[in-house]
Amino acid sequence: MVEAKPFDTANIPGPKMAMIAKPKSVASMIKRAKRPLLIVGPDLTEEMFKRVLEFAKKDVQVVATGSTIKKFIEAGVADSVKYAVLHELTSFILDPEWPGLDGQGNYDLVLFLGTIYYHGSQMMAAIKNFAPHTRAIAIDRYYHPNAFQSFPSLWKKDEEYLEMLDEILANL
Amino acid sequence: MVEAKPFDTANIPGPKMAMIAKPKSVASMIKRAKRPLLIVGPDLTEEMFKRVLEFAKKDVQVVATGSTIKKFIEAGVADSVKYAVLHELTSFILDPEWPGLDGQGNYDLVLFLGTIYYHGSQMMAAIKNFAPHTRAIAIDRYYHPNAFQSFPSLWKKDEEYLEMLDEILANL
Amino acid sequence: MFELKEGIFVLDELRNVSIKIGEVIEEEEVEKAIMGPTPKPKIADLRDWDMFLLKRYKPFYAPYCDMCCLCTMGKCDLTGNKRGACGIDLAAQTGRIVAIACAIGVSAHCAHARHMMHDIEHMKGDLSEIPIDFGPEIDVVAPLTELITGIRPKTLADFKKVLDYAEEQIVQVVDAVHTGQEGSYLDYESKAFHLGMIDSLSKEVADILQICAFGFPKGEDNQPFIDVGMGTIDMNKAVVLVIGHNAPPAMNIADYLEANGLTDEVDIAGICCTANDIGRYYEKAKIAAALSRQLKVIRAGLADVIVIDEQCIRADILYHAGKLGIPVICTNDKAMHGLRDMTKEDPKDIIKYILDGAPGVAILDPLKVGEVATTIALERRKKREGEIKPILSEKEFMEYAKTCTQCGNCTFACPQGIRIGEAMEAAENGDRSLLEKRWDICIACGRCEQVCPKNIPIIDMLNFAAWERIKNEKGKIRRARGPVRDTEIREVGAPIVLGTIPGIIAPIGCGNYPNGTEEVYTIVREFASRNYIVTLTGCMAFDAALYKNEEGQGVFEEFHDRFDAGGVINIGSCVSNAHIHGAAIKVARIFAMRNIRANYEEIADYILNRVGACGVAWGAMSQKAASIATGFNRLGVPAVVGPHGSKYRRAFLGQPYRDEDWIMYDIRRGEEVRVEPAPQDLLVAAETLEEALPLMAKLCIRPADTDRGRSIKLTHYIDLSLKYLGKLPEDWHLFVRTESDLPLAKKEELLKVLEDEHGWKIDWKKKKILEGPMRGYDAGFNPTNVKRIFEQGPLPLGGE
Amino acid sequence: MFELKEGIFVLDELRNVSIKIGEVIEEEEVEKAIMGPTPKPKIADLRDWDMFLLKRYKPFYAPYCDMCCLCTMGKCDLTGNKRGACGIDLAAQTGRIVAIACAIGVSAHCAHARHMMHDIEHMKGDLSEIPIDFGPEIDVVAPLTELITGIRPKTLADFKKVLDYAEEQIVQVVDAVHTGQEGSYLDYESKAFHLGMIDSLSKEVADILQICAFGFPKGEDNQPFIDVGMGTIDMNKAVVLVIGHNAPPAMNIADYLEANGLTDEVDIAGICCTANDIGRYYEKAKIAAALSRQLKVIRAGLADVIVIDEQCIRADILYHAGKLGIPVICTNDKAMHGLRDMTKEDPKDIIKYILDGAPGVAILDPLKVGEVATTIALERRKKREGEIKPILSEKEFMEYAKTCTQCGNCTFACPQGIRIGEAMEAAENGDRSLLEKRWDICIACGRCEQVCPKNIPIIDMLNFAAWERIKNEKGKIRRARGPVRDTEIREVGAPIVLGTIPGIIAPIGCGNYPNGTEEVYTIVREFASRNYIVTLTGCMAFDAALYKNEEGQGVFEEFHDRFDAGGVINIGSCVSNAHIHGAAIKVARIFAMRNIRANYEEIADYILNRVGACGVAWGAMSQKAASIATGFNRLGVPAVVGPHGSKYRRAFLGQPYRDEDWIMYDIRRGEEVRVEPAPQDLLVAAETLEEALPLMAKLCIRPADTDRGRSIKLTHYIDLSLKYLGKLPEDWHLFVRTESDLPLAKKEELLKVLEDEHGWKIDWKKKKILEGPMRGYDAGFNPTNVKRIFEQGPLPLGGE
Ligand code: SF4
Ligand code: SF4
Ligand code: SF4
Ligand code: SF4
Ligand code: SF4
Ligand code: SF4
Ligand code: SF4
Ligand code: SF4
Repeated sequence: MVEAKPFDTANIPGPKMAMIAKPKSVASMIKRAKRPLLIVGPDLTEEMFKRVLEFAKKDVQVVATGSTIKKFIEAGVADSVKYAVLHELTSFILDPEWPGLDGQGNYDLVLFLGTIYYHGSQMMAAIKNFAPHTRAIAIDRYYHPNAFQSFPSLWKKDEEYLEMLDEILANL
Repeated sequence: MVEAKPFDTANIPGPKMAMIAKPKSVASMIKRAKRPLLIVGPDLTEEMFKRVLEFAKKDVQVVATGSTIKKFIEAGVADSVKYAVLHELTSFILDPEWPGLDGQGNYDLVLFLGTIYYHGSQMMAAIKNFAPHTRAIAIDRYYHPNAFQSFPSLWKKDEEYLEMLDEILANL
Repeated sequence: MFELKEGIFVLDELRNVSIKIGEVIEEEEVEKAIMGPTPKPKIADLRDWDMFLLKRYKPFYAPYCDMCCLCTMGKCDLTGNKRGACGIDLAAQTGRIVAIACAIGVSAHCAHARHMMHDIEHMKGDLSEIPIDFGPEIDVVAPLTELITGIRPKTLADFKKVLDYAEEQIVQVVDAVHTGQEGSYLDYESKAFHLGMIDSLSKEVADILQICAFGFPKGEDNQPFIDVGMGTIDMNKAVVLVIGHNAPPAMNIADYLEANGLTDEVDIAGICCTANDIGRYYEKAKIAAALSRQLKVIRAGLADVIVIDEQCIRADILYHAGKLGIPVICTNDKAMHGLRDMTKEDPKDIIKYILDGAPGVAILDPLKVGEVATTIALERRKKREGEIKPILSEKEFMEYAKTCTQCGNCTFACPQGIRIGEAMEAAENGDRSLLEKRWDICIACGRCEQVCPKNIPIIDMLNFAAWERIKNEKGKIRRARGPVRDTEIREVGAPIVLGTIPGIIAPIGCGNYPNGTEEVYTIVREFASRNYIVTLTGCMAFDAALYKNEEGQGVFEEFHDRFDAGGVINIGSCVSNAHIHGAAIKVARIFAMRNIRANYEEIADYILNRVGACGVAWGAMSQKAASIATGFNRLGVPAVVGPHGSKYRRAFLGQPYRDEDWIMYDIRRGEEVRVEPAPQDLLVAAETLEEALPLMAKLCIRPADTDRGRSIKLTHYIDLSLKYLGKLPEDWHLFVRTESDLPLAKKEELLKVLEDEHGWKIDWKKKKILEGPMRGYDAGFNPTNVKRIFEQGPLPLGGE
Repeated sequence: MFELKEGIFVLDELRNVSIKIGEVIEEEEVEKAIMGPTPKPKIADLRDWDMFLLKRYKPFYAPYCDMCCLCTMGKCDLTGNKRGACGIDLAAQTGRIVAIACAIGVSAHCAHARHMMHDIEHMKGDLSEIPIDFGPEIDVVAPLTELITGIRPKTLADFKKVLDYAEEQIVQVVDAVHTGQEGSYLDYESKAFHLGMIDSLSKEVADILQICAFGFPKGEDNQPFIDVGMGTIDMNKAVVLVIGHNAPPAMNIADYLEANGLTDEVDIAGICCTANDIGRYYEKAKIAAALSRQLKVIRAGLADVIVIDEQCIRADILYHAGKLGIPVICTNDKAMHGLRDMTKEDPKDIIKYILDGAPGVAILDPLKVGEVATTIALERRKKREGEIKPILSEKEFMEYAKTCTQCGNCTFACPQGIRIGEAMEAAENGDRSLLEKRWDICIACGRCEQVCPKNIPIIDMLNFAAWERIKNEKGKIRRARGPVRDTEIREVGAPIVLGTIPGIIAPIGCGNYPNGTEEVYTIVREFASRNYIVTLTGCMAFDAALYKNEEGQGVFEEFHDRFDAGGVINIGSCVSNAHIHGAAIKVARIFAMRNIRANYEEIADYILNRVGACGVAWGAMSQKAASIATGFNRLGVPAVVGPHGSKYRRAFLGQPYRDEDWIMYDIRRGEEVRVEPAPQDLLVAAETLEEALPLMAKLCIRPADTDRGRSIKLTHYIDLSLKYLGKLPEDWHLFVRTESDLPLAKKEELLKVLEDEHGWKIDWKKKKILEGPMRGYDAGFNPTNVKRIFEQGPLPLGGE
């Protein structure tokens, strides 16, 4: 069985915990979404970052939080990537009337990758409980129980994890 | 997949939740145990009660809690069955030095069946966390997350549930 | 101590007269009564007593959650008694959660007392002008206040410093639950005990305040009857439904009705303690229901306006009242529900605001509530028919029943595990009896409706099926009488201590009973007919009144309400609980002539050893119930709770097989004695009623019982066990010291059992026990658990 | 009001003189200052202000658990904002949990103040003989007390009624969190604000009490330096390690050392606020570490005896101290750890009891602690070598490293997610640098050791790897100076309000930083060198002192400690936080000549609009931090917390895109204006330091900034964003009202951006903005959010 064990042992929010996300179905959810958003936090490896750049190329709006924006600037793709304070950003996502990062409206699918684990977990808890208009998918190295769907915990299995990201990308 | 869902939706105690018990392995745990104890509470059907009587015949010490003792008296087996207040009984079980219901010492395996769900759940929580010298197995109609092992929730599947009890008995 | 300091005062009109005031002597000292060792005890001052209790009655922890989420170093997984990031282990964490629950509970009572005090000042003026006078039959007016603080209050103003003390102590303990610091579960329990004691004190203050300020009954028995039950609400009148615990706004409504001749046009019906208290002020008030029926009443539409004050109010009151368009008036800053605060505005404007369609309003001045609530109720009454019908039509009911898919979501969500789906199916097939039966077991919590994928209004379905029952639910309760009189104690003190009155049974608290309200009736009737004294408070008092005997009498009609054998007494609201403690303390004071002033440990020891009282909170639900029980426990009174009570996480359970836990000092003989495990537990949850009844009888046994008393107590213990469990208790023999302890009617039979099953030696000729008991009977046994008392004897009374 | 009642008093020795005292006039009234609208506000009295704040700064809830387990009707599953059995929904439940956290936090401060008061009475005698006198430069001695209660205290005795008030309010709110009753998350937040305010008040009382009673510095700058860091403890001496918050026992130790000429033989080292406070009393004291290193210090064996008082003590202190045989003396009833209470026994007996091997003892009388602790430390010192070595030997270290299986259990348990296994593997292979680096990120919580299947003493492993660092960790901190002087405010009031001092940055609180202590240093240095005023308290002050600049100076050495541009001030312990509020209030009082007496709403509005202050609790962990932040927020001061801070469950986040949230009244023009979102948030967690720095700069912007001030503030906001994030902020243009708001150095470049990216119209000849900003700049802008102030103007000052 895949390891649906939160990275923080005690991160057990209650009866509703994320289903395990399959790369293909994540890809199709992204494709079906009207406005998907990929939130990229600072806890990511170079290999992960490379995949993130691919997402950006595939028309998924990327927003960098924490200090991650620097990486994008260094990679020369600052134009297509937005910056936001994750806490503020999540509070906007809860508001159905938020005009979005581009003035075009809120997002109906929010992907998380690279957030500081516990902080990101809290943000997904907010979305799960108070944002019926959107869904959070964790495509992180860690299982995120507060997501709607999450990858299992793969922080010790880099290869496997990167393959899953690649599989999403391949299906976009 | 079997339904490892607590009967009370919100009965999620934390990261350690009961594994699903298989009748055969329960039987062999009983056999391996030096002193097994079957605690029988008032929430049981006639068919369940019949099985309980079989356990008593197979040398498993039965203790009736709540008002269940009446049933045993009516069934004419009062002699082999003890009575205890479940709350008190559980507190004794936590004490490694408790001489047991018969003066022969504490029990190293405690089976639960028919306790008022939520009350029984609390008792198993106490055993799980504070009684390293024993283990609680729920062979109830409901999944009990605080047990060490538990049957899944079968309260709507009487037949299936009774078969599982029978299978234990058959293997004793 | 109250001190005057140097400063500038004005004496009448003489400004700028500076007087230097020296030492000010408290009134009490002038009275020369001897002050006990612990006036206004702090956290550690009674810790020795606590540690004694905790050694014998070990905290039994059944965690409700294996994690802790109290700070941002968490969550911490404490499974298996691991330690969290602050270093706390699961046992201490569970003790800490218990302390937090008690802190919330005691705060409710203490803040209520303080709020009441402000209300009284606002409504009645100077507190020092309101004497505490309970008439010639009550001299010890405030036994808990005297026991704990050493203060003997003369006027309501004297309670200010009592509440100052209580508040200080609460805040001290709430500090102690902060992340980090206390690491011992024993010390957390000692702190919980401290709060439980402050809880009892706060309740006494709250009840005496309202008794004296509003002229409630002062302990008189033979109280008149008050209507209780949903069927007693007269919907032909305009109906004001008052809910909560702080009655002054409700009293203002009663005043308004009387001042305006509207008492026949408007019904005041109440839920929870405000209901009990408004009845102490205004006899025409009806008690609609207890807490666990709040939603049933509201969703049945039995109100034109709802007035809430504090505590025990549905947090979703606006949501449910809104479904039926019933406006809600909040009268207390503790529960404002986001409503507009119009306290300072003209009542006419407030009335208009509501009648124009606002869901509710906050009015924090009780003196304004009467006019507003009454006018709104009368206006809304005009707009509806008199006869009230179920909310659902027959057709809707059947359609919803059909809609149900028996998915089971409601059952998973239901705290009672009620098989609603099954009952819906039966209803669909024409059998509504299942729904009707479950109506009473349902605690109207609304969780099922939150999860039903078909949006079936389950409470309305239950109400529909039980409509006849609702309409006919009409009981009688005695008006609450308040304190137990010293003169009564003079009569019953000896029989209680000697054991010839087998015990005091105190059914108290809220209503998440495992199996409906009838069990409450059974408890009360069973013990009252066995000559126990049954003292009720809070919601259990209402629920007990809903059932009738073969002659059509309820328990309050069947039994007298004296504090005497076979009495069934509505003591009052939850805060009136204090009078039950008070009665036990008065036994020590009046019967045993003990000095109760600031002498907590000695008196608690006395009560634990001699006063066979047992509380029962069959539907204990709230944090208040937790602190109430803890307060009883520290004073030496055990309590039984229903099976939901194990979710409190902590019980106090004795281990009768451990000799070292049951050694007491015998003052008379100057030696230590191993005594019977009496009472065996201080706090225990029973799984079923059948288990609870003999258990309660057992918990009334005390080491100091005379043989005659013990024989009576054992009679009931054994009888109840035979009646409800079909067998002799497993442990009855532990309580036999001599043959005269045995129940008379069964003496030989039991001697035989002792010989056969327990190997005791019997002299059959003399029918005497020769060998067997853990100790013999000694009529002069003078037990204590406190070394100081053993060595130095009780505190002298002192002259007055 | 303080009232004398009829009664029997004794004037000096004249007993039985009965005096009838008429009206007593409070001192304050004699002073004829105008009392503001809300003296001693109750829960609902400032609710309008709260509702304004909550409309703009919406509570953002990130539940930490989707269930509620607070009563026996539960657990309730509230996922998806469902309602529990009491009717509460997840939003209100989360608000309730926040209120409970604040209640615990404020209780810690308030109970501490009360405890301190009792200690002072015990140690120094009559409180009315101890004047509150901060010298000629401080007239407004107790700004929070005056603001909240309307009282101007003259002696310490005046604080009694202040604490009575605080305790009453706490208990009122704790009542409100009882199951049932409040159903609105907004009202729970209003109650949390109320507690936050009481928290600030309680802290002021606590600090003034100790300053005045023990002669701490009274706001003087240029304070001497105190040693800080684990390396400063001199293990050649006997070492007493004091931990906690209530310093009187520690002071008694210092007194004892001085009285007995032992100051060179015994080192007092402290952890947490007791460390800061003992330094205010006894300059030779060392500050060993902040909270998050408590276990590192203990497990390194850096103590001969440990003396704990209250708060911020490991709950497992006995467990860890016991491993090394270090005895623990508990000096406070809040944390007794199950130890024997020997308060009343002879010090000699206590010393013997400990030296005979007891793990610890409780001594609740501070006056007894000095002798006992010192003697024990000296005795234990005799028995050990001077040089202190790591607990593990080289061999043990390597063996443990080998034992590790890289199972990952420790990482799953670690709040910081530290890859211990990886570091163990590296150590096994000879590279200890990973362990060494992680030593600082580790908050020494001990959770990893609880789960390691190989029982590896992970903290000892970290300490071993970081031993050189530990030995050399020697920093300098200023002695805590306490209040900000009125004379300083006179200098900086204008620059702060006009914005030319870009802001006050207040690093406060505990230590679960995401990434170790160095970030604290960076925050302080970054802002101090930009001419912000940096005021530190609590553990962050210690951690900031651990790093050095290129010249080898720490921040306290590099910067002055005046309350002025570029100052780095150790204000004091956590309770000294109140002086930061005090400084903001004094700006209103002294610079703007506002009447602060009982005038909370007006002053909070003033501060929110004009005083560019921002708190930062980078390692906010405790319930105290929750109530502290909430107290700052109600007063109009925003706060940034580290990423763990989102586990507080609630933030206050504004929505800059909602016009209706940012409308203010302009008193001068008599109209409403849409202003820039300044400050945008009241409480926000930043994910990384790089994010936090520009965010804090942004949160110092205020609508009332002058153009010059705004230009300076924007300069830093933009600079910090460029420096740490590599780009212009996304929203900097929202803060531009006119071209003179623009940072001077970048004016043209930014005008270009405004034209190109935001479509603003620029007159390039005049370098003027023609169109674009949401409002123009108006030097006379006189903003308020309070309708009453808009309509009636500020409260007059009144003569004194
Ligand atoms: S209070 Fe202690 S056990 Fe609870 S979350 Fe915080 S660190 Fe963990
Ligand atoms: S309202 Fe009644 S039936 Fe529904 S969940 Fe609650 S107790 Fe069960
Ligand atoms: S949740 Fe609704 S549909 Fe499902 S069984 Fe219950 S009542 Fe029927
Ligand atoms: S008994 Fe319980 S529910 Fe009833 S009024 Fe009292 S506290 Fe409330
Ligand atoms: S203690 Fe309660 S709120 Fe906290 S995690 Fe457990 S169930 Fe949730
Ligand atoms: S307080 Fe309310 S939500 Fe919490 S467990 Fe009790 S009923 Fe459920
Ligand atoms: S002690 Fe340090 S390494 Fe261990 S769990 Fe705590 S923070 Fe992590
Ligand atoms: S838990 Fe122990 S064995 Fe496992 S990785 Fe951590 S240190 Fe190594």
